[in-house]
Amino acid sequence: MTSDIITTQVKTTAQLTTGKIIQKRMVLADVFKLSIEHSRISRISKPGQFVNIKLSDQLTPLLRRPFSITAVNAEAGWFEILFKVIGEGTRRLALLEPGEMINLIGPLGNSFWLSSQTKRALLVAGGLGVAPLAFLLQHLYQLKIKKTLFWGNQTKELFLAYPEIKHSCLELFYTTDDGSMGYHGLVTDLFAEVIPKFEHEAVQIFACGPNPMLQKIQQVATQNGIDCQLSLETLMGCGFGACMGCNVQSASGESYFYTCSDGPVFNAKDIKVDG
Amino acid sequence: MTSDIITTQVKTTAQLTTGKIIQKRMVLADVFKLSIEHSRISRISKPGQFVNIKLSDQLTPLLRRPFSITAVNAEAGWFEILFKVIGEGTRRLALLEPGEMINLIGPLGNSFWLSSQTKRALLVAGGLGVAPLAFLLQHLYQLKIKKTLFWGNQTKELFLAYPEIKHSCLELFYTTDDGSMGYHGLVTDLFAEVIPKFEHEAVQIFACGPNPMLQKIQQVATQNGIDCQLSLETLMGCGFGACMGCNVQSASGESYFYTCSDGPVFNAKDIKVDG
Amino acid sequence: MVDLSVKLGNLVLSNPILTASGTFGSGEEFAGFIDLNKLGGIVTKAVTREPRIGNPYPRIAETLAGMLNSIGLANPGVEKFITQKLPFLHSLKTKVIVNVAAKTIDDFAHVIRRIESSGGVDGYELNVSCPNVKEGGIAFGTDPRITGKITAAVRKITAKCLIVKLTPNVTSISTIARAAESEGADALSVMNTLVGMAVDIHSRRPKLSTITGGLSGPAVKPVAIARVYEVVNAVQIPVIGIGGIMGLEDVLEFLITGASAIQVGTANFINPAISEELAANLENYCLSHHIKTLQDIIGNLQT
Amino acid sequence: MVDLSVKLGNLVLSNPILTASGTFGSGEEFAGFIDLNKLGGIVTKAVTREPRIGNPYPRIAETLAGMLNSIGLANPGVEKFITQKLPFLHSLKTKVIVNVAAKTIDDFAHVIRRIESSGGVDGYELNVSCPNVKEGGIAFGTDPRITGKITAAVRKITAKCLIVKLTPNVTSISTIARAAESEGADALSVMNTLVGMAVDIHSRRPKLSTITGGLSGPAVKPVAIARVYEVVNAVQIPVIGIGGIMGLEDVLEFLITGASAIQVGTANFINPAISEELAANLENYCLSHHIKTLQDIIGNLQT
Ligand SMILES: Cc1cc2nc3c(=O)[nH]c(=O)nc-3n(C[C@H](O)[C@H](O)[C@H](O)COP(=O)(O)OP(=O)(O)OC[C@H]3O[C@@H](n4cnc5c(N)ncnc54)[C@H](O)[C@@H]3O)c2cc1C
Ligand SMILES: Cc1cc2nc3c(=O)[nH]c(=O)nc-3n(C[C@H](O)[C@H](O)[C@H](O)COP(=O)(O)OP(=O)(O)OC[C@H]3O[C@@H](n4cnc5c(N)ncnc54)[C@H](O)[C@@H]3O)c2cc1C
Ligand SMILES: Cc1cc2nc3c(=O)[nH]c(=O)nc-3n(C[C@H](O)[C@H](O)[C@H](O)COP(=O)(O)O)c2cc1C
Ligand SMILES: Cc1cc2nc3c(=O)[nH]c(=O)nc-3n(C[C@H](O)[C@H](O)[C@H](O)COP(=O)(O)O)c2cc1C
Ligand code: FES
Ligand code: FES
Repeated sequence: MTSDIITTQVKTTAQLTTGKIIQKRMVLADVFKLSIEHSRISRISKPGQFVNIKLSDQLTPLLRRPFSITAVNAEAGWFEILFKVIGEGTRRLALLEPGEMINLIGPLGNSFWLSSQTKRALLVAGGLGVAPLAFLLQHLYQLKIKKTLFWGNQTKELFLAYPEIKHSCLELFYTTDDGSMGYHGLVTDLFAEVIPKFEHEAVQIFACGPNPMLQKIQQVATQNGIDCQLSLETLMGCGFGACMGCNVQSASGESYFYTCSDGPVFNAKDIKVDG
Repeated sequence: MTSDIITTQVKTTAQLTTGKIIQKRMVLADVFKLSIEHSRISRISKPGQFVNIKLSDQLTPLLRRPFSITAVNAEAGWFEILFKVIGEGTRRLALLEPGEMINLIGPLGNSFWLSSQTKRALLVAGGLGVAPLAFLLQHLYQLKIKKTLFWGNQTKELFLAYPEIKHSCLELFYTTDDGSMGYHGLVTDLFAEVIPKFEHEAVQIFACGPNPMLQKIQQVATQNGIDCQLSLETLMGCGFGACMGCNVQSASGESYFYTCSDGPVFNAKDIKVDG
Repeated sequence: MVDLSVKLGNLVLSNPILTASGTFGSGEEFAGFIDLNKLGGIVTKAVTREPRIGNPYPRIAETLAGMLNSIGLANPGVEKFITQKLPFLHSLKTKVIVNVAAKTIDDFAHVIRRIESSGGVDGYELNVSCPNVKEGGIAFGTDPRITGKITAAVRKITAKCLIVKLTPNVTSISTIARAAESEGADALSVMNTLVGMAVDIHSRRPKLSTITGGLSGPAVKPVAIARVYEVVNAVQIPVIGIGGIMGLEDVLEFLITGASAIQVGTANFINPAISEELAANLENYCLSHHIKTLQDIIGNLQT
Repeated sequence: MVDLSVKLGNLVLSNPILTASGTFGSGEEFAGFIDLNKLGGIVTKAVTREPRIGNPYPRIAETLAGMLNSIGLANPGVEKFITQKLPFLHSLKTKVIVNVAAKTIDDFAHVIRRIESSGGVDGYELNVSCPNVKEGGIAFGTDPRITGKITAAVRKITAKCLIVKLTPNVTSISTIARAAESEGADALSVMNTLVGMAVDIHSRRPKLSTITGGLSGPAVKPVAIARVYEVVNAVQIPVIGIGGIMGLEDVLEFLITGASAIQVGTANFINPAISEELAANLENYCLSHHIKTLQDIIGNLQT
């Protein structure tokens, strides 16, 4: 049911709403997965979209924090986010327990989109950038499109602690900066090495991770003439197009796109990724 | 052991410290009693003194909140505060649970003091102003000084929910604004009515409550030439004499005392109570 | 029934809740969250003569109980505003005030003339005070003479409600306020953002690409209240209070201090339904407090 | 070993952590909480020529992430300061800076002359910027000419470290800063409090007896950082950063922005041990980051 829509890029109407946390999993000391009950969001969200969460009824932290939807269960009416504690907002988010309600706006942003020619999806994830790609994998599975995931991390810890990814992807390449598992080096290096092996007309690249990684992927994609979509992360003041704080340079550098309303998924050839 | 010191007014060295909440009692929907483990404070505190509590590790609320010590158990090493939820700080305080630590400075301020002539102490409390007086009752009991408490409230609720007071004072007059229990009217009215019955040289008045009440008590005491001590509440920026935000007019109006360092207990004839 | 209406010059707002420029897009962004017609009015993002892409990323940063921004007046320019945004704004029943920014007096006049000749709107707010445009915006608003000149020039062009938005980054806001009043402003918006800055201690880089930016949000409310108090006591025309409004209590605080209306800014980002909620909450407050008209609140400070 | 010492003119501080005037009494109030000699220095509560009882209650109010005060320079006057406070201050090994406030140039000079002839202290901070004294304090600090005059007059009297404390409530703080510098100030303190106000919506009364007061605390930090940045780029003499410092990260933010030292204000009320903690934390930070001298941090902003 959900699987057909991904073939065109979607934008949905966001709702200001609340959802109940129904499950919480500590993946690593600083990585958590929350399952949030919300029938509408679980039903209409597409891979690439995100929710913008208000972390407390206090005025500090002030702004919402955006998180990609990493999985949905439309039948059971919940969706999941996977996040890393990096500051005060995520620290508070990690303190929430099942049963508590969270205030959120979503689904926000556009989604990845699939060309009808595509026979194989190449997914490249850096660290927690795997979050939206995991949701994409869920869709690709239903669409029966072949998929290869390149997932880079600093160490092996997250790979081991998050087997969900392995289970949703048959062809999976790990890379670690410290060589503790898989390819020793950057995920972009491995990707550049293996990309010549694929039939370029029939593949699409989907990448999410830190900007330097995305820049490299963008390069590789351009050099090889492969259709490539990048899911960006920028600071966000609102998440729905009002603050203009999430600007991303257009390829020409002469105008800006906005991550929350024009993205977060961009065609790699449309944008200039900041270093 | 503790009972002799009250005969002279004390000031103790305050400590920046933490204490563990060991018991919490919801007295009314918006009134709570917390028992806090702290051997030094329970040991050296005198009636009238207070602790200044930091309500969270957050920057909002920013300042500490002062609370009178309402009881101590020096042997067991804990003391108690009794408080009403009136704003964000007390709301947070009410959310704390046994086992949690609170950051506090104490004991702060001076104490009530007793004249050796005194045969009977007349205590006048308005609402939660009973908190420091309850601690004073504890001392007077040990000193075997007769005591009469006048306790005014808007309704009977707190009287019924807080029998601790009844148990520590044989002669007790209740007043309620709505007449639901005891004398129907203001505690100051009842007090003015009965004060002629006491032998003025042998009594001392100790009062704590809202300023209009203290003003009236101050008047009655002056008219009857009775020694009278008032425990004041003002806003406090620090609690230990640094911010100068807790000023109280001297009787002449020409200078200020500071509630935290010169008080909170003042000789009624030294100060002018704000309306 | 409560009468929440307030007047800014000849402009009657059904209630005193407006949205602050730059925090509410052109209103359309919020149409999915609230009924725009429940607001007293909408103040648009600044419109300039030419399109502006604004400043490089990063141009927002969160601070404690506030945020910094240096968007840099990004907007499509007045011509695209007229073709792309105005039709939607014309379809609304709520009052529409266009915030106008410019580098020269001529450009202020041009933008307003173009909008006037395209059907007009209910009022104009002159942004002489944006701290994020280097070319002169800030200089304008810190100089009473130039503020007066701009006001006078625009006053000749439009009979619509003319509002001048003041910067707090001055020694004497009342001097600027009086200059705008005497040249014909119908109302004054107080205040724009405070100049602020934040540094990431790990990278040792400023958190904004422009180094400094404008501070908004609840952290600035006490400054805004003080500025409103100063201006209200300096001029006869109505003042619109702006700065850190997050809830009904803040609205009341501004009204009591003397503001005739208020604008909600940063709060829109956190709760896109806040403006409609505030209008409803204000009505409920008046009902439950038996207040029949806002005149019983506005300026009713007990000093 | 880390060298945390910094120089303000000829005055060498063992570390850059000072306490802000009016938030640290005369130091004695904190002697039970910390070892005062671990601080870079103490700045006393303002001393005036005559005793001042200050403003009526209420003269503090909490705001979101900040506080307002209008203490009104309550102090026993210079003579009692000399007899009652100076002996204790003289007994300390830490550097002592006396904050001086006055209504006339003569009074500034008088206070400093009296202290100089009573054994002196390590430096003076001229409070030309207190927003809570009606008679002129604020006017002084908003006028570069008067600020310059006061500085020049005091410079003649003392060779000790002379610091001028600037108000942020001006259009151009750099103009005032340059005036103080050119008349011989050794350093500049940036900043005093922002004018602010709060109203109790139930009683409809201002929360301060003086209606407006000075805003301090973490809410003002972004404004303070921006002011420090502006002043650092306008003068050659060292700048002491003040405003909203609550922890080590804040200290580093000011140092990176270019402050040579910092003062902790409001935070002393909440954590009376903060100043000593910050000195220790800064040392640990430098050790763990292999920073040998603060010159590697001060002004090292990556723009
Ligand atoms: C569309 C989108 C989807 C996202 N999805 C996820 C997700 O699925 N899982 C996840 O863990 N995180 C995700 N993020 C990032 C997440 O929003 C941030 O980690 C979070 O906002 C940090 O909040 P905090 O209060 O903990 O940290 P803060 O205290 O706000 O920030 C800590 C530091 O990180 C920097 N920072 C914070 N957010 C960003 C950002 N987005 N880009 C660059 N620098 C930043 C800050 O400037 C600061 O230096 C997403 C971001 C976006 C824009
Ligand atoms: C020496 C001393 C002893 C105290 N002992 C007790 C006690 O034993 N039990 C108890 O319940 N309370 C006591 N208080 C009062 C208590 O400190 C306040 O209720 C508390 O600070 C309120 O904090 P909040 O954050 O909940 O309210 P806030 O949000 O800070 O304040 C809510 C409203 O109450 C006003 N207010 C707050 N505190 C005071 C005050 N002290 N005087 C006048 N107006 C005030 C505020 O201005 C505001 O209008 C004492 C105060 C002092 C000075
Ligand atoms: C992201 C952002 C963009 C803004 N853009 C404008 C603008 O274009 N024109 C203007 O006059 N004010 C602009 N402002 C200032 C607001 O209108 C308002 O004056 C300020 O934010 C204070 O209100 P607040 O604290 O409620 O946000 C902007 C504010 C923010 C936060
Ligand atoms: C209660 C209080 C009293 C103050 N008194 C003085 C003073 O006497 N002289 C002075 O120069 N600054 C005075 N200040 C300003 C502080 O020294 C400091 O500049 C300001 O509070 C900002 O720093 P903070 O945010 O760390 O508090 C006072 C501040 C407070 C909060
Ligand atoms: S986050 Fe506000 S416009 Fe994109
Ligand atoms: S509360 Fe700070 S001096 Fe009394």
